[in-house]
Amino acid sequence: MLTLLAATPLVGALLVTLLPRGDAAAQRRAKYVAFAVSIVALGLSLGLLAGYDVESGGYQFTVQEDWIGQLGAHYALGVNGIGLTLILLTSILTPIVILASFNDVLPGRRSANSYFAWMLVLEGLALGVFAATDVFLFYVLFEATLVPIYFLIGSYGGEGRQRAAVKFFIYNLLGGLLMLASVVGLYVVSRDAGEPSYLLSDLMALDIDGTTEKLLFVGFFAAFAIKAPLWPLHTWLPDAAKSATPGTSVLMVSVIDKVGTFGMIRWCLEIFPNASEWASPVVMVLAVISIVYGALAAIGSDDIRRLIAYTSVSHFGFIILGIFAFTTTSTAGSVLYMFNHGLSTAALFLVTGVMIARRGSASIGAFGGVQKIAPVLSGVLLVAGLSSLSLPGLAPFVSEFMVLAGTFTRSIPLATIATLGIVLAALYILIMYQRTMTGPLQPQSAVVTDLDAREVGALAPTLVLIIGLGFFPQPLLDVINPAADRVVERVGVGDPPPETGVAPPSDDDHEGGH
Amino acid sequence: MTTFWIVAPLIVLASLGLLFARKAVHAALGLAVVMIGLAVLYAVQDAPFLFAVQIIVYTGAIMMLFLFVVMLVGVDSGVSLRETLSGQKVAAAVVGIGFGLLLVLGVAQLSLGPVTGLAEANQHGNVYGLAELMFGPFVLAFQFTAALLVTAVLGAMVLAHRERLTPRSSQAELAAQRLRDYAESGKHPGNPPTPGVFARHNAVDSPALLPDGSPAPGSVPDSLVDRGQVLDVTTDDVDDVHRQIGRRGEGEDEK
Amino acid sequence: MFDYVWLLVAFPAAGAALLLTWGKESDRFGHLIATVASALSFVWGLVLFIGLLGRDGDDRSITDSLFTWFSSGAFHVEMSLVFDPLSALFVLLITGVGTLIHVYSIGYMEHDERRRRFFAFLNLFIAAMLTLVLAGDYLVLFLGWEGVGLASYLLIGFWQHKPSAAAAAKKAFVVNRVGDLGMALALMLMFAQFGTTSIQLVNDSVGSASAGVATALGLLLLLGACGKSAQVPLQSWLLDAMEGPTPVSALIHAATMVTAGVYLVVRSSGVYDASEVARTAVVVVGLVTLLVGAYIGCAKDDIKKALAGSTMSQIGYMMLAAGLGPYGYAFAIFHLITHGFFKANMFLGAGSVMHGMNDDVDMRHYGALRKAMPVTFATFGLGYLAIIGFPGFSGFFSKDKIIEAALGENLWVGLAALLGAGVTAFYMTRLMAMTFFGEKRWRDEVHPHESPRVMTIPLIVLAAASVLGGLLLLGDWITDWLEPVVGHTEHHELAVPPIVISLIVTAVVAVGVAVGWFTYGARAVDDTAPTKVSPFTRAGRADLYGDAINDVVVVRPTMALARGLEWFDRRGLDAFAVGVGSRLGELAQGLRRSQTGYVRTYALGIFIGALVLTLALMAVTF
Amino acid sequence: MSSLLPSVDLLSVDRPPIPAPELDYLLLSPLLVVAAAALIGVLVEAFCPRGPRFVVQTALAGVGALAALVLSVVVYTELDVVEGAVRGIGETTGDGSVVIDGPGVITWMMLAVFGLLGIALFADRKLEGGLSSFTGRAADAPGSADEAEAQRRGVEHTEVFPLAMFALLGMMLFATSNDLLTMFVALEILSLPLYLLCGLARRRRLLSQEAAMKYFLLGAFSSVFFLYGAALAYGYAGTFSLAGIEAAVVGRSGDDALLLAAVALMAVGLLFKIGAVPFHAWTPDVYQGAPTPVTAFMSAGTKAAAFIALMRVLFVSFGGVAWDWRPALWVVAAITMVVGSLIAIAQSDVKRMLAYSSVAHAGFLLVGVSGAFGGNEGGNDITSVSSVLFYLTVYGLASIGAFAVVMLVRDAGGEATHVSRWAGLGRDQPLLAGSFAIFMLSFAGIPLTGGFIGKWGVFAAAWSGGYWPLVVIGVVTSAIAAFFYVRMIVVMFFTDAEEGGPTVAVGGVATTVVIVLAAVGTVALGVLPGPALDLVQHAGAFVR
Amino acid sequence: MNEYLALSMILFTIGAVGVLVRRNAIIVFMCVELMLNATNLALVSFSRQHGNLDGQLAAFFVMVVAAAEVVVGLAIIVSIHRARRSVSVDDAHLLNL
Repeated sequence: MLTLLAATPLVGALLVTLLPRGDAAAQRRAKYVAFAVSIVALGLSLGLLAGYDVESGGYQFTVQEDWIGQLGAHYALGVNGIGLTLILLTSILTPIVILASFNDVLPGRRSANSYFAWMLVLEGLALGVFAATDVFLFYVLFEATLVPIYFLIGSYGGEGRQRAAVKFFIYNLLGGLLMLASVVGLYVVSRDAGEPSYLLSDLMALDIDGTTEKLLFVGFFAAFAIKAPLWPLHTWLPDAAKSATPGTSVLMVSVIDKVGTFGMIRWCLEIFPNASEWASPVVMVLAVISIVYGALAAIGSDDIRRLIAYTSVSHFGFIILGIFAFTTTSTAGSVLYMFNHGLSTAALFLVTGVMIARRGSASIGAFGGVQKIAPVLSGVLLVAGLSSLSLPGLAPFVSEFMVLAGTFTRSIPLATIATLGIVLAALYILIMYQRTMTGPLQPQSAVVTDLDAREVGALAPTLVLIIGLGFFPQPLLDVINPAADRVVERVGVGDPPPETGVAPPSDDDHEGGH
Repeated sequence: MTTFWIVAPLIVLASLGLLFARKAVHAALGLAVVMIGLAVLYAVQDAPFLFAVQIIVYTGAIMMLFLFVVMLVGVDSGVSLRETLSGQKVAAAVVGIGFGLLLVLGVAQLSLGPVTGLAEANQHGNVYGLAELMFGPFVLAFQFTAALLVTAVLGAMVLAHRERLTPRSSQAELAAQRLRDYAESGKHPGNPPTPGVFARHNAVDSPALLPDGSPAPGSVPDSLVDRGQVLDVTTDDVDDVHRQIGRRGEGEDEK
Repeated sequence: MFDYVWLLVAFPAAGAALLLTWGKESDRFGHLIATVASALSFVWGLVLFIGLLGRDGDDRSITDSLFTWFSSGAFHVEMSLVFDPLSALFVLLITGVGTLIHVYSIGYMEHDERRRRFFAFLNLFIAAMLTLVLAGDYLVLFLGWEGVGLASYLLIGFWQHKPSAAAAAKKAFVVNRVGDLGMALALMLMFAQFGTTSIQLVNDSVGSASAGVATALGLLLLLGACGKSAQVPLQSWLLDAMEGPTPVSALIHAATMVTAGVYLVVRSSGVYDASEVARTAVVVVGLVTLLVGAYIGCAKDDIKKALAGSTMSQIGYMMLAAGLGPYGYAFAIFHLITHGFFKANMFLGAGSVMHGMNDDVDMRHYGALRKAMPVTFATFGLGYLAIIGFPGFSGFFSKDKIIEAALGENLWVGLAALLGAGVTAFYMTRLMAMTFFGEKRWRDEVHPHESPRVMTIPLIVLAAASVLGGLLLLGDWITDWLEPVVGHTEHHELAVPPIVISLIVTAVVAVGVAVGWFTYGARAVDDTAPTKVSPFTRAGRADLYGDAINDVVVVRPTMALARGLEWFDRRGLDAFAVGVGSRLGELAQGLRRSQTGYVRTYALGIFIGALVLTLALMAVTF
Repeated sequence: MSSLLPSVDLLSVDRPPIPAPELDYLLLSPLLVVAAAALIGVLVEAFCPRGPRFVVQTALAGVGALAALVLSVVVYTELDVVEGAVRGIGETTGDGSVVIDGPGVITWMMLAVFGLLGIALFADRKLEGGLSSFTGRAADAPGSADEAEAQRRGVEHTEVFPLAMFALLGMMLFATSNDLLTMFVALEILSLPLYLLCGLARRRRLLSQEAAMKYFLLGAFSSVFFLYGAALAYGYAGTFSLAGIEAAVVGRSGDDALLLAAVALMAVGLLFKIGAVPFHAWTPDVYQGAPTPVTAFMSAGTKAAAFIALMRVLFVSFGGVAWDWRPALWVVAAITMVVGSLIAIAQSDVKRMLAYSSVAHAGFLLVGVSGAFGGNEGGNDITSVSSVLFYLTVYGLASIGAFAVVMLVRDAGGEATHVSRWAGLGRDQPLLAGSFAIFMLSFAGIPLTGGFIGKWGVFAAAWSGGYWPLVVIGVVTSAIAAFFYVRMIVVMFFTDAEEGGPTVAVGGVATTVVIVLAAVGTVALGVLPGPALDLVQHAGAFVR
Repeated sequence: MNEYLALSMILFTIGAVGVLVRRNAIIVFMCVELMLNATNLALVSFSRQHGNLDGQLAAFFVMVVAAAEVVVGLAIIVSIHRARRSVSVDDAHLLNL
């Protein structure tokens, strides 16, 4: 099932590549095929969700085949609640991105076939990454995702794309290679303990010597921190986002960067619980710095795409903070945050992408009063923006609050500083909105026409999900909670009990009204 | 031992010639001295076969090859004496001295224990001993050395041998060509043959021969004609000349 | 019946959703849908209220848990609504005043092409506000809290083409967010401390926590309240918020939303009961705002800003009362309700005036409008009497009670409150005089006229409420009604009987009115504001430099920091990362030069390598 | 002084006959067949008319290499397990001078494949208008009328095929020599033909000759160091046999200084061949100047042979003093990686870039060697030997493939090796550029290419040996190194072609096949390396 | 015994230095030959030290190898001389950077 899911986009990519190229009709056909493939993948992952037994939790749909026996590498897939959430995110966002990217203007006379093929490749690899339960397989796919993004930025992006692509690649590769060192070390550790194996389950059973564990942890964490991205390793992101097409940015920030935070939970916490605990003070401080720094830098940005990138730095700070607070609430909140951030950032990138494409400039100053001529666009931007600033009632709020509340039980000062992020978030979103959408219509932004039906169609699902999950996040949380529980249990810090006990809210209270 | 102390300084001095001799020839001679000196030391060290080989192969063949090339490229071929790389000499000297000291002080001072001597190994004779090794443990090395030698030959061929692509034109052909050119474009056919052209001798008294083999008039100084000292040219001679230098020319003539 | 409390929220919410997603064809009747939705809510609220009346005093709190909002680990949040005496009052106030304002807006916004959206936002506001007051969990309250903030943002900035409106909207939101910081932290603290954010549970168990926790909670909640209720130091947004259409100012920035802070404090009575420090802080905040608002109200020529200053001041009273603890909670709510009536009335009246004056807000351009707009004048006059505390009018009772309680708590606090009453009388008199009395100072092109029926009827209804609001105090009904929720304790015995205090208050008010009248009513008013004024006036006009202080202390440093950081990120951090790369590149170029092309250099390299390698290996033995 | 009169010795009669050495011809058959192919090639050169000579030589060399491959496989299956301290397979022959063991035979296979691919590139005559990449007549002065005439007449040096086969022979022997003397001879056998081949480029002949001279002088220089080291080792142990030296080392029967000096000096010669810093300087010049097919063959083959020889010497003979030489090798590995990667960044010529890349890869390979990890009890571990073998395979494939692509990207002046000339290649020739990208990604060690598994292997070996800091240096350098591989992709795919950009010549079938094979191999070894890993692991340790 | 070794090392070093300082390719090459000879001396000496002929045989092989090397080397030098009319190693530095 998982194999089929991951293979679908990859096969689709091949198909799209092989389709005839050239004239507009051929390009259109390629787009439709790509979209159809991504819809099929979405269907499959919904099937996955339907088939997932929430009650029993744990890893399901597991597949395990020997791959490279000598290395202890397996072709092992499986999803738990966390992986499932991110798989859903990936397969929801891809069709949206493809649909939204239909009319992207590609530089030179590059063909749409490869553009969409790369997107599908990226989707396939991302699905694989989230499903991998073998470190080696994960690593391979993790690194392999660099290639499609590299091409998506470098080949199809805007100004400065080559530089940004190289920077992206080298930066992330550096992280990946540090992780490689740890992956290698893990092999040695596991081999010395008996048969080499990269299976998550086998690695969890290992008793790793303290220093070694820290060493290995650092390698993994470095890769994920760059990917996530965590301050001060984030500087590749604004450039990459600035030069990429909106669709690429969405896939990169909303999906692939999640691999970083996902990896922290799946690998750092699960395999190196002691080292994770050892590192958590530093990581949490860095995360808080990310939150505030990213928000401030976003406020100071003039380029809309850089701004969104910085907001993501800030949001990723929250996610990482939640993960390393080691409470069920914050961990589950972080996972939910990954999903929500994916949605809201996707909406932001896509809607600003439309603006930027029509205006031909990404500078905030190049807009003004757009609301007057493009009310729908402006409304979508506002909702997306509000979700980014975690307005209650929109999806990210719940997750952000869970993260903060969980963190608060761990460290009051850090949680307090992190909370500053919500004020700053209001600033960066509203300043951007104010300067682009409100005020008298600037003549130069009169070219920005309102969203057309296709664009609305692409964006509507994200908005519906953002609002829906704002009020009804519990179904998703039900999927996430058991996995989050297990992770926290694994780290072994445990949820701190309330300082002052209250009579535990009895069931009567909950169902009182009904 | 005495031999060593006599020969060794000579060797070192000669080898220094490689460093300081201005001319390649001098350096080569220095090297030759070194080699001969070494040959002596081989002999002293119970290596009569090597002694011989050193003299024959090294000094005899290899050094000759060197000298030959030195002559080929010109004894004085201009390698300027000005050092082009700054600091190269100093660096080389420093590193060299360091390296030499390291080896000599670090390695050569060690105690190797008593010298076993080659009496036993040479009991059936030095050459036999060597042969035993060469056709024993080192037979493969010995055999594959052939590859080395073939390679060397092949290399020399590739780099130095110039396969003729076109047959060499005979003088007759050249002359005919000249006249054809004259007929067609009026290009001056050049001076008439000087003495000795197409003749068996280069001496002034042998007249130049015309393409048909007859003596070219005026190719011998008049004074000699007057004295009757002109070499007689017979048809045989012409045939000889044809045979030697212009077979095809002759064929064409016949046509 | 009480299972359907959620319908209260659902009606306006559905209205908002409908109007926002429905296309242009709904432009014609969209406002009606919204009004009906609001009215339905009101009617349903009334029904529920009556149902509540029919219950015993101890049985008047109904919790309606809709669904689990989210639950993870120890954190469990129910989407629960609580209908109890306190929220019931608010429901009626909100839906009642709200519906009237909907009606009023039909006329007021008639010519606005985006009227449908305006009504959608109004409905959104009603829904959010109801969520706020009905919430059974602090987090749900926070949902409403932010919801009203959003509605406020949208409505202040409704005329987005005006940069000032857009800026004001943003400012309101951001300043509120600062308050939310406190709220959010309070919520986290609750979770960490009690493992729940249920209002009921937190307030029940806060007593058993340490005093520090209660104080911290109280102060954090107060910060939130300050933001929403425009209390010092987060007051600055309210005056700018007058950029919004006047009905908005009436509904949100006078009657309902801005009082949410008071509601929060009262709702968290358990917390404040447990912390003396927190209560004192509330009192101080209320007192300061009371005076600051009044001061500003005296200096403004913009009718809406003058009213806004007044609003701040009046909410200061409420906060003050709430800060008195069980002595004052009920009076805070009482004043809140009466204020809701008369201030909404006056704002709508101001709107009516503006409507007649081509949206001119400068009172110096008014004068003698009493004849041109008789209904407006009459209703406004009744509101005026209510706010200055003219005996018998609702404001008289509610303000009197607060001053009384304040005096009972602390003489100086009481005196300051008393002073505030005088100043209120002064600036309201000034406002009345400048607007309705004196010589007409209109511009020539302006032809003041009375507003249409659809606008005046709400005015009349609200005027009536302003007059009659005091009835709630009859037989201490309001304190008894609220007692199950907030408890009530009579304040300390005063040195003088209450009637004496009432007289003193009335006297002070009279002085205020007199000063106001003789300054502005009896004398001609310049139609342009005098520029040579005392520093005090100048300070008042500049909102006591609140914006300037914010600007210097917060805004500019933040923006500078933001720009600096952004610059640092590109030129510092990123340049460092890139710089490492380019340094490597330079290093590479340098190393590349080692490749000279001279074979002897290479040989030297080999020789050196040999030497070093040998040396290194042999060093092991030496 | 009696020995000065050898006649006395020669006359004595009571000498026992010298027994014929025992040679296992089956085990030696791959060597012999290559040697035979080379020698027959020489005869062909002498007796075959010019017309069919090129084809005959190509076929001969190809068949020779192919036969070597097949025979190597056969030999491999014949090897017996040797239980020692560590498991190995194989045996010695020729009185112990050659050892046919697992690693050695696998190297043979590898070399035979590289030889085949190299021969295929040698044989491409489509690129130069019906002529090979080699100069028609090396004896002609560059730019002379004679040269033009030779060019016009289509004269060619078909000697390159026997020379290549000799080089191949040398490499194969080098990898399986079991005594230092044989090793030295093998070193020279592999070097001399390469010196010659380097000087035979058809275009840019001055550069080519210069490359030959540099390679020759430095090669001779460094091989003397090796030889001197071997002499010192002999002085230490009294024997040239690797196993004999090992015994001496283990017994510490000599003087340490002598031993260590021997290790150091031998290392100089070997490190020179693999191109480790600071003995690397010849690499870029030679790689750039040599005819590209030669560069391709040499880069893959020499490195493979030299690495196996290096490890054989270090592990077999000097394993007992590993603690002494490992730190030094450690440092060399680190410097090699860093310097190679760094200078590569600054290159603007594709061939030079690939040369520095080969230096960097030597560093990565040395990481695997420095770990000197021979495996645990279990036996099925990734050891230094197996990881280096695997790495050499993937590096060699990618390297030959990359140089083959270089051959095809041409403009009027021959190969267009300046990086900027490659702009837009990906758009015009997606498959060609795609293959090159695969090679680059493999070099960079991106997963799903063989290069990744290779890197993983050497790092695993180093870490197993306890050298994790070296692994960290390795990965960081990999990131630096990735920069220029990635830059090639940028140039090819993301940059628009400049006016008059390079035209891609349609290479002969042979070159295309080489590129395809290399690309397929590179990907296959990345996706399913299992069988190959099995092979290299089964090879076990070196047999004495 | 040690003195032979020392002589060999001195010669070896002189040869190495010669490679570094001489610019005439032929002389450079002669220096390499000197180094080879130095090696041979060491081999022969060690041979006597250890009492086996391996060293001597090695020296013999070295001579053979040297002969082949000389042929190839001189051929290369000659061909370069033919192209450039120069045997200076410094003149050949077109390949750099």
